[in-house]
Amino acid sequence: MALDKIGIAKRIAQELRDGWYVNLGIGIPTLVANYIPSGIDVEFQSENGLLGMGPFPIEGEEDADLINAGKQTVTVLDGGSLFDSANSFAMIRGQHVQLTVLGAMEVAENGDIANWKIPGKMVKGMGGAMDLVASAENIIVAMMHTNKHGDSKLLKKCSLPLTGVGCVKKIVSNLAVLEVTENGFKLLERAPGVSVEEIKNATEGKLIIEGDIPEMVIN
Amino acid sequence: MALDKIGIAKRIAQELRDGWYVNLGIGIPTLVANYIPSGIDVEFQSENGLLGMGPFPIEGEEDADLINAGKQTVTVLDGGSLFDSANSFAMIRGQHVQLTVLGAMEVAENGDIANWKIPGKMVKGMGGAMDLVASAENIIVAMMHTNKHGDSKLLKKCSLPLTGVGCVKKIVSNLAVLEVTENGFKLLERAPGVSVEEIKNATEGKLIIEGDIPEMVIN
Amino acid sequence: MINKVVKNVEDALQGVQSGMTLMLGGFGLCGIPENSISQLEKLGVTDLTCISNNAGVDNFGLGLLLQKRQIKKMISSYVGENDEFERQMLSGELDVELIPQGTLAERCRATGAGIPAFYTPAGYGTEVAEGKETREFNGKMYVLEHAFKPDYAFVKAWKGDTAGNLIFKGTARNFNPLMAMAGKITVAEVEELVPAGELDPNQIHTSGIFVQRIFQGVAYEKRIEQRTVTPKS
Amino acid sequence: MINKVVKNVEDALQGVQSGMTLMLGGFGLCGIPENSISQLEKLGVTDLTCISNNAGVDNFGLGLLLQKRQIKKMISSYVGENDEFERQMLSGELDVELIPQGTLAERCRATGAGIPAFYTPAGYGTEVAEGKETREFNGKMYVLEHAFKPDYAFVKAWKGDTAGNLIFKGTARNFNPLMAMAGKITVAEVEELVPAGELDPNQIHTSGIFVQRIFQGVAYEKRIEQRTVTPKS
Repeated sequence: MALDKIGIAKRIAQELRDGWYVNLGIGIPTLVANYIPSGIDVEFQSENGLLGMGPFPIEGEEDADLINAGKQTVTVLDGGSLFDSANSFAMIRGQHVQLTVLGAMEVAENGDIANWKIPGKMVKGMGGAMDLVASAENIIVAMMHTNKHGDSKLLKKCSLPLTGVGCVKKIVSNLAVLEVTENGFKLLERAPGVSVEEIKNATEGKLIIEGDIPEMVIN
Repeated sequence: MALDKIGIAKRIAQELRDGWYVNLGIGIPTLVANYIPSGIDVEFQSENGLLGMGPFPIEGEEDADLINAGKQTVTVLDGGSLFDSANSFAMIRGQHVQLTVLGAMEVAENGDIANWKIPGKMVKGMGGAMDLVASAENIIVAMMHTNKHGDSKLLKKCSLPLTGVGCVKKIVSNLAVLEVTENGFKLLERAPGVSVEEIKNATEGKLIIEGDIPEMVIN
Repeated sequence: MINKVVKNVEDALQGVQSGMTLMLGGFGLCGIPENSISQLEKLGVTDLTCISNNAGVDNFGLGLLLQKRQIKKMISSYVGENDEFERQMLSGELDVELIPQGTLAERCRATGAGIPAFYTPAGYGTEVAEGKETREFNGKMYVLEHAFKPDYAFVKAWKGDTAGNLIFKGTARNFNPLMAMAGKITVAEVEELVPAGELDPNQIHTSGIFVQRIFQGVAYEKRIEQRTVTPKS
Repeated sequence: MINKVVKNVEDALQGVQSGMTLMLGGFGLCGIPENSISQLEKLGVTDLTCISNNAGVDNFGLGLLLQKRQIKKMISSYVGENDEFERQMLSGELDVELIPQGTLAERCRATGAGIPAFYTPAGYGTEVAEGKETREFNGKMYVLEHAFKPDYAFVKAWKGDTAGNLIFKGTARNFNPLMAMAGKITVAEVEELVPAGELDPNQIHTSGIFVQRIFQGVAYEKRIEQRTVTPKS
C-alpha cells in the first residue's frame, strides 16, 4: 500500500543522523519533526532566523515575534538562537545545515528539481527554496510519485521552470525510496506492498533496479 | 610659525560637523578627539569593532577586552556599540563613516596616498588603511609638509607603494591647509606666520594659489 | 552622542516622494514597520518600488499600499498571501521581481557594506539567472548578484535608544538589520525608545550609525498569520 | 540539543596536523584563543598557514608559534609588534601575505557564508590588487576577492553554552564570529561555559551551528598591549 504523508515523513525521519542541523520545508517535510528516532539529537533551522526550533507554543503563549518560515507560531528550545536573514542564509549557503527536506512538483533523473512555478498560474515566489537546493550537500525530496492524473513526477527532464539543477540526492515518495545517481533514479526501497512493477510504471525517468528491492520498514 | 602636532589636530578638529561618525588613524589623527568644537556631537569609530569610543579608562578600570585600533585601552560612551570586524568594515566601505583622518608619508597632486610601506624596510602591514582610503567620501590627511631632509611630501606623483588612488580630499600639514582638486593642491590657508613662498618651496606637486591666502585661526 | 530621535512618524517620513525605491523589513507580518507603512498610505505617494521579502496580506502590511495602488514594483522572494496582489500582477498593473530569499538578504547586506556585487549559487540554471553573469569557482557554478540602490529603508525594532541603536526580538529581526544598513535614509520605529546608555553596547544588533531617524512607534497590532498552538494539557 | 562540549584543549585540537591552514581570532592580543595557541605549541605541528589579523608579540599569542618556527605562512593585515616575526620574514623563513583588514574580515565571512567571491574597493590601484581581477561598478573601481579554505578555526568567546552558542565581550569580538563561521572545524574556547538554555537566544553572537567543539578555557592571561589610562582625579 502506498504511503500516506505521515508514512513519508516517518521514512524520511529515519535518514536523520545525530548532530545534524536540518531545514524542513513546508508541507510533508514539516511533519518529519514529529518522528525523530530516539537517541538522535538534531536541531531544526527555520530560514527566517531561528535555530533550535521547538513545537507550537502552549495555547495562550503564542508570540507574534516568534514564527517559522511557514509563518506559524513556534517556540525556541534550550540552546536555540535567533539571527538575521543574511546570517540564516550564510548557514544554508555555507553548508552548515546538513540536511534539507523539501517538496517538489517534479524531479528529473539528473537531480534537477522544479517546485516553485507553474506557467500560467499565479506565481507565489521561490522563498528560500533556490538558496536551499543550490547549497545543501544533502537534499531529500518528499513527494507523491505521480500527480492526480496518474502522470509521473519523476521525469527524464523537468517540464516546469527549475528551482535548481542536479541537486536532489534522494527521494522519498509514496511508492519508493530512490537515490539520484549519475545514471538515473536508483530504486532503494519499495513502500510496503508496492511492487517494483508499480514503481516502474509510475516513473518516467530512467529507473535503475539492481537485485532484490527491500520493503521499507516503518513503525 | 609652522604648526606642531597639536596645532594640526586642532585645525582638523575645526572640520568636524555635527552628527558625523569619524575614524581617526594612529598618531596626530588620534589627538583630534581632544579638540572637538563645542556644540558639536560626533562619534568615533574604531575599526576593531567599537562605535562611540570614549577617553582612556580611569586608572584601575582598564579592560583587556576593550581596546582601540591602536591597541590602547579605551572606554565606551553612552550610546556606543560593539560589533565584529566584518560589520565594522561594512560601516567603512558602506560610507556610513563620514570622515576619515589619517597620516601619510606622501600625497600626490591627484589625491593618491602612500602611507603603509617603504621598500627595503620592514613592512608592518596596511591594517585598515586601504579599506578606509578606498571607501571614505571625505578623507583628511594629517602630515608634515616635508620630511626630515626638507624634501616635500606633497608630490607630483607618489614614489612609495600606494595605499589608495585619487582619494585624498584635504590635507592639513604643519604649513598649510590644502584641498586636492582636479588640477592639483589648492592652497586654502597658511599656518600662522608662514608665507605663501615657504609653502611653495615645500610643495613639489602642482600648487594652486588664487587670491589672498588667509592665515589659519587656531585657539 | 548623536541624537537620532524624531518626534513622530510624520517627521520620520519627511522627504519620501513618489517614484522612490523603499526597503521594508519584516518576514510575513512579523517585524514589519507598521507605523511607517500607515504613514506611507496617508502620504499617498505612488509609483513606489518596494523591496520587501513579502507583500503583506490584503488588509495589512504592504497590502495597504497595494490596495491604494501606490506600488509600481515589488521586489520580493514570496508574495503568496494576497488576493489584491494577485489581481494587480495578473492584470499587469504591478511589476514583480522575484528573487531567492538568501540572495535578497545578501543583496541588502552588500548594499549597506559597500560590496557592489558578489557570487551566489542560488538560482544557477534557473530563470533567475537569465541574463546574469555566471561563473565557476572550485567546480561549482555561481551567479553574480548586485547591491540595491534604495532611497529609504523602514525597519521595526523591539527596543531602540536615542543614538539609533536597535535590538530586535525573536524572528522579528529577519531583514530589518540588513535593510537598516542599506538605506540612504533609514527610519527605525521601535516598541520602546530608551535614553542612550540604557542598552548594553555588547547586545546591540544594529548600531546607531546605520539609523538616520528613530521614533517611538504606537498602537502595534502585531498580527499573527498562522496561529498554531499546542493545546493545554 | 546537540552537545558540542569536549573536555579539554587536548580533545579540542584532535586532528590538527602539520601543513594545515588555521584561522585564529583576535585583534592584537585582544580576544585571542590563548588555550588553543598553547596547545598548538605543545603539539609541535609545523608548516602551518595562519590566517589572523596580527601575529602576536614576541612571547605571547602567535609569537609563541613563531618562536618555535611552526608557522610557514602568515596571512594578516598588520604584523608590527614582533621582532622574531621581522627576523624570519626578512630572512625568508616566513612567507607573509598582507591584506587589507576589511578584506580579511569580509573574506572570512564569505568563507562561512558560501560566497566564493565578492568585489571590494580596498586596494584598487595598489600592489594588493596586482594579478587580481578588477572591475568598474557605478563609476568606481573594485577588486575581486575570494573566500579562504581553512581547515580549523580557533576562536575565543566570553561565554558559551553546551550547544556551542557564543557571546563575546567588548572589542574581543573582532574576527572571532567571522572565523567561527569559516572553519571546517571550529574550536571555541570560552571564559565561562554554561548549560544550553542559560543564554538569551536573542543575544547570541555566534550560533552553535558554526561551532564543532567548545571547551572551558583556563588560566587566561588577557595581556594588555598598550595600557593607557586617565589618572584618578
